Amino acid sequence: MPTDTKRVRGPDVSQSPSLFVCQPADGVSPQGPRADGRRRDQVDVRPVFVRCGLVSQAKGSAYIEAGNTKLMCCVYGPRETERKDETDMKCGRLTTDMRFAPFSCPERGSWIQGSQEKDFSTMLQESLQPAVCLHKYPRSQIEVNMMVLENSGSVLAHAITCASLALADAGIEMYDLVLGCSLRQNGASYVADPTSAEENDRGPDQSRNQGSLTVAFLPSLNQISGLQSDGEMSEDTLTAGVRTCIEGCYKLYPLVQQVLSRCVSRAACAPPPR
Amino acid sequence: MQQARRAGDHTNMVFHFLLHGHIMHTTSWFLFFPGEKLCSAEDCVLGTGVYLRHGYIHSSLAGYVVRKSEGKELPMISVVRGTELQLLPDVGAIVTCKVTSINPRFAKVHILKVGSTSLKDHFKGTIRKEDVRATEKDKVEIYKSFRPGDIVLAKVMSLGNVESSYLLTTAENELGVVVAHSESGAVMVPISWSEMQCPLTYAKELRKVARVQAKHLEA
Amino acid sequence: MAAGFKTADLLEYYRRFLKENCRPDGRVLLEFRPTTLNIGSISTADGSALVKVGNTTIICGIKAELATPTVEAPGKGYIVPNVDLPPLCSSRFRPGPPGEPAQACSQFIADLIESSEIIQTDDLCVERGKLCWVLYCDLMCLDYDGNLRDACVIALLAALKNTQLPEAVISTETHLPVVDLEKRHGLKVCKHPVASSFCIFDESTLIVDPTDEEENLSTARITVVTEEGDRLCAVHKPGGMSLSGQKLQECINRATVRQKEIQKLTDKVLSSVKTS
Amino acid sequence: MMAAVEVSEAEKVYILHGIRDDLRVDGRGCEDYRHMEIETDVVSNTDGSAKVTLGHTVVLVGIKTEIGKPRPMVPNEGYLEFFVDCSANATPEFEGRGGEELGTELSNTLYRVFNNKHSIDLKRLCISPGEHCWVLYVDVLLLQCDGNLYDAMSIAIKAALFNTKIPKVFISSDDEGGKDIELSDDPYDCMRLNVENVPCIVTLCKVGHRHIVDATLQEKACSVASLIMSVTHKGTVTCTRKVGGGSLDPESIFEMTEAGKRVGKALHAPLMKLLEQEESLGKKQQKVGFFG
Amino acid sequence: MISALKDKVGQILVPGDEFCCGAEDTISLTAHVQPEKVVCGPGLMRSADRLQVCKSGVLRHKEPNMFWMDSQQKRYVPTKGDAVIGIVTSKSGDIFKVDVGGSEQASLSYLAFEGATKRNRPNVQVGDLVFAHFIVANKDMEPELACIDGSGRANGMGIFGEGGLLFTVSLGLVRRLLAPHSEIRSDLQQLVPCELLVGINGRVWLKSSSTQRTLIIANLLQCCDTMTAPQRRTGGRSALIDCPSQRWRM
Amino acid sequence: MEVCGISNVTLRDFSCEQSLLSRPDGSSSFMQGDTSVLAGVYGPAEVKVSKEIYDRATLEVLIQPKVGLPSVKERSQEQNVRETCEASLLLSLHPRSSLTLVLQVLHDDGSLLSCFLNAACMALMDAGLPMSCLFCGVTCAIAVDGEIITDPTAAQEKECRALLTFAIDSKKCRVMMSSTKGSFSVQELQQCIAISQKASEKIFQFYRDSVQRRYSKNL
Repeated sequence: MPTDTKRVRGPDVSQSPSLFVCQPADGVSPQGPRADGRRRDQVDVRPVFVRCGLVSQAKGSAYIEAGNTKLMCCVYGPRETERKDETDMKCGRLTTDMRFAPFSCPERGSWIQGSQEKDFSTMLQESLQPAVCLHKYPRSQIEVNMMVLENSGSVLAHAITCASLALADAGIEMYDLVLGCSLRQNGASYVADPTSAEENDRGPDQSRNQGSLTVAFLPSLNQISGLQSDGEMSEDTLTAGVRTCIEGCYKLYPLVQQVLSRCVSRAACAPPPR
Repeated sequence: MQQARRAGDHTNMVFHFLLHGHIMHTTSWFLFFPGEKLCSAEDCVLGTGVYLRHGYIHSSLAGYVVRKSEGKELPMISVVRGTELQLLPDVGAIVTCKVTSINPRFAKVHILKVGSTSLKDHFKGTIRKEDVRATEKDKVEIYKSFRPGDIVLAKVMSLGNVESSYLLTTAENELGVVVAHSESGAVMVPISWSEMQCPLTYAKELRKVARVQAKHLEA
Repeated sequence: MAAGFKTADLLEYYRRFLKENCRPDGRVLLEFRPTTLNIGSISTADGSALVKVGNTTIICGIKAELATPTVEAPGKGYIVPNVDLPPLCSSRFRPGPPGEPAQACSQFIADLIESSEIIQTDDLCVERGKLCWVLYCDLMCLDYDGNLRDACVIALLAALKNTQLPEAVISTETHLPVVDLEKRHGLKVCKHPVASSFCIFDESTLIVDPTDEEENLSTARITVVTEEGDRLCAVHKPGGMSLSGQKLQECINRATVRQKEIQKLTDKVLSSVKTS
Repeated sequence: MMAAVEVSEAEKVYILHGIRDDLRVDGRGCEDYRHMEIETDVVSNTDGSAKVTLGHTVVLVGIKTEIGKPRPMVPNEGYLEFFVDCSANATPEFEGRGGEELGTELSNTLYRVFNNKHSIDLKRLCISPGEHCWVLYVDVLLLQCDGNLYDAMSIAIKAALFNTKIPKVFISSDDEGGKDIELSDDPYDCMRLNVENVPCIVTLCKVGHRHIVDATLQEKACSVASLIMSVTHKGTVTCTRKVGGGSLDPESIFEMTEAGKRVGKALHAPLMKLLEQEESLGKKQQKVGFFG
Repeated sequence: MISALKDKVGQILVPGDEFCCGAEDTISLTAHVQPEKVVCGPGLMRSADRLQVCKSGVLRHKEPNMFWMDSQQKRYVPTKGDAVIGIVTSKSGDIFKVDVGGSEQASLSYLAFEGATKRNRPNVQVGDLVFAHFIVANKDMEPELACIDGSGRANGMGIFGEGGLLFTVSLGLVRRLLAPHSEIRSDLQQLVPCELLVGINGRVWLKSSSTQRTLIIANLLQCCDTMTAPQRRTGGRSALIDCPSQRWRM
Repeated sequence: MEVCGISNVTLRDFSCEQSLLSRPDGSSSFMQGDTSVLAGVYGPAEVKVSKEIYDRATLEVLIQPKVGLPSVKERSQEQNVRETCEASLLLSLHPRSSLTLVLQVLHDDGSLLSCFLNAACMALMDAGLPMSCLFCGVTCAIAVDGEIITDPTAAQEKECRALLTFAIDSKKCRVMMSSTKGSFSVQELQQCIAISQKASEKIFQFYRDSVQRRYSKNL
């Protein structure tokens, strides 16, 4: 790999101290209550803290905190698309850029965007695009920038919710809000809104029903705008999982509305004169 | 039955009342979120911040509902944010722009404001020679109309095509240069529709001057 | 003269305020924006801090890793500071590798760590010539409204003071490092440098803690870093309009006061984190 | 993002109406694949390779095996690396960044498809835990693009993995306690992979109110969204992903996953049969072609 | 101020050097009955009551009160009225784009040729050399060229360049070549007959009886900046004598 | 060797050549003792649309180290040199054009940043770019015993307690740029500035002599 000349460089090789830990940490037990006291096989999502409009420079912004997962999203634009083609004359573009801060995960990450971050960016884009009225923004692009400050599981799901709030805060016209929910299946049981420990738990080897699922959902239109799963799941489990995630999204909806209404009724957005 | 939500009232139970437009003529301000149904398409015509889906009008913004009825026609329903949010220059909009470069054929500008809304990101625009003024179009000289740095009021003619930028025109009395600096750096005073004067050196410079209107005095 | 005039001639707009010894955001010339500090909010980092100076927001996360010391300095560890200005923080920055502002600020922080000797790099050595700590200090801007440097220095200091290093030794049997993540100890932070940035308008007007807009309109920028005991550890002026000795003294005087304020703030927040 | 064709409104209506009546432009039913050809052992300097032709879509997969260091978190397993090259020859849209972006998107999906314990027995790829393991570099080259890249790619990967021969290795300890790795000289003395559990991808395109498999580019242009599913021979799903700019209602997602499972499951048996046939033929050919 | 300036004529000045219009000027009014209006040429700038040097070089003076800095510079900056050699780089609509070595390409209307009308367009191809003068040159505007003078005559301007050589020299040398009684030019004419076209933008086009001769003269001219007049003469003569055509044929 | 105290400032032997490169529009080589820097200036030339500024020229500074690629350290030096040049150049006289200054390190034996500044100033002058004033760079090292050494060598830099580099303008002799390393007292700072101002007089005289030499044939 070529050396990074645009950053202050440290030693060529350094290793995470967790590789040298004397005894490995206990795995997550697949039965019994979850480490944070939530229930299994229930749509028991973490309490969420959300704020809109924190970033002065952005057109719209949102910050979401679910357990220790912390995400910040800023929306810029619509601004003129740099390289235009014919479709841009009819329809705007939605670009997404999702990054993990180097200190956001247990292992220090690189500054350079990895393929995982690109993958998340693409999935975020695919989940948001169906909800944005892009035909209202010809010749221009709307930029969604997402920063993961701390990854404690279900990052993509919360990123979707966070981004749609930032878009709404920016006053970008949308067909609906987009809410995200994740689930981790482990054998016969599942956990909703998994933490990173639960996500990485690989469970007993023989289990054939083990995987992760993230759904992006448009609550008013009852449409799924994003679906992504990996691992191994039977088709029934998958279907049941999608239904559970939709339920999880509905649980989030009142809170999201509450945050948005607070943001709309802020001083800067006083009701229009009658 | 005033069960509707007011700003800051967050109960979710009133959803179903909102499906029918009949409670929205009250004087309260109702908050709506993107995707929420406002009313049937038979009850209202579409304004801004709304869209039509399967015969119903839905909100596309987080904002307040405004219904305007004029005469006997159906009222127009819109969802608006408190502050006017004009995000893009539309055809017909009056824009404030800054001239960035000129040549004998056109002037290039940056669009700074649409109506009274400042744009965070600048869009590029072009004022072609033939669109500078309405009369004697073939005698127009760009150099005698604009200079880089001038602040110009213009109207959006079209969105242009793939290669070009927004096409703008100043071919109206109210449009043209509103702020210009002289060679010595002072803000010049308009003295006619085609001339401005430096208050320091009294040198006159040629411009396509906008007729000063009360509402633009601020600009 | 409303918002319209502001778009037309921003500099003139500012001049009218400065003439009255105040600024468009209501501050007087040598007044800082409200500064708030939050320490230890990122649990995946070994030390972290979030600083807001007005709108400008910086988050600093410190991750400690193990490495071999250099041959030239076998008894020292590494401190690797990097500043990132992601596109998230302002529309001015595009995705991709860091641009000049971010790189220059990274170098400024790296120089500062060296100049002021905030941490004795000897303290980071686990075993001479074999094993030492690397402190990756990643500073990320979340909202860019000017005066990046002051905010970065506050965030860095607070995060370093918050850092808890796990216990590490080289095992006598396997000759491999052994780490106990449960047993941790803090870093010895010896100095407390604080940066104060200023802008000069039209050769003569000096303002402190400039916003993004003020930085862009000004003719020169200067950052003074002071420590306890009125010592200076950086006078950084990248160029721009020249500065008289008298103005420079004004900057130093203001910076000395600021150093005391920020040190007090950091200590207060740190002790509140410890007690809670 | 994906290579697209311009389809007029009239054509769209025609295609939509056809699909409504289970009749596609080329005469297929909604769940039928186009004609498919599979060839293995097509690239000489790889350890396994396959070429799949699906309608006009042509995909070439080459697998190289190399000895590497196991990942620190899983010291007793080898691993797979995917790289998808969107050749500009396949379609002009792949030129420049467009191809690069699609390439990363496709390879990222492949990582997800194989992100489970059963697709490939990664433990067999381990040579000595924590020190050496086999790394399988799966290189996918899109030669021609006429829709349904995912499905063609996954079948080609399965075929190439089937075809892959990993040399046998012997570990010997030298006097100082160090370890030496020796590769077997005999080209026939090699390890083969069990590809039984390797999934195939089925892409379901929602067109109008129905969904179709193996969509051509024209058909894809009429669709707002697709669902990608990778399905094993037992019918388990290892990866799903919604792609495209539109949304789907939950009920149609459930219909699509059901159809995907059915179609995907049915793909495996004929594929394995074909590969085994090809293998027995291939050996004869090889004897003729090389030194005999 | 004028006297202060005159004291410095022929001397080296550097940016930042200033001349103050102090009380001295009012006194000079009594001495001379003339309006004290200094005309600033290139390299000098007026700011408020001061005259400021902004380029390094030698201060020159022309009666009655014109001053400028004679500086050696390579990059050409278009000035109205300058006659330059340009290369046609593209045609777009009614204009040609011409590279003159400045920061921006100049435009040249197809009507700005002698005898050109909308029907009768001049025959100009991309890559052609053109000798033209600036009718618009201003920092705010795109520079504009014309191949006709005020009365519509070509006056030596237009497309040219069959079989000659185009090369670049310093702007200082060009000015010396174009000076009314240029020594270099007369030296050159004595040495060898040739066609010489000099653009003030530092481009020189040359044509002589043979390619060798053309090359020698071109090299000689390019070296002129660093040679004194006697060096130039002897150098030129020996080069032309040393390199007769036979030697090349051998 | 070097003497402290304001009365007498010692610099190493300086030498400079202008116009030594044929391709750039202006060039210089500058030597301070064994430290040597080569500078080339290009422009005013065509500017990339993305970097175009409507009312002034865009200046780019590129520093090439002796070996390897430029790193973050060079980027920070580039910023220092660029902003110093921007303050002395009259950039508004060449709007919408680009200026590029390339600085190549030939040998580093201390006081490199000041050598960059000096080489830059000579090259800008050589290119004939309009400037409001000249500037020069002076490096001061404060030794462990408090002695102030001007124009230190690399060895002296290594041993010193603090290292301060200033750019001084020729008009008012004030500080245009300041870059410091190490910690020092306010008094030491002021002493260093005073010494640098004193040294700048010498350097500006050296500049003038160099230009004189260059134009000797034209006098």
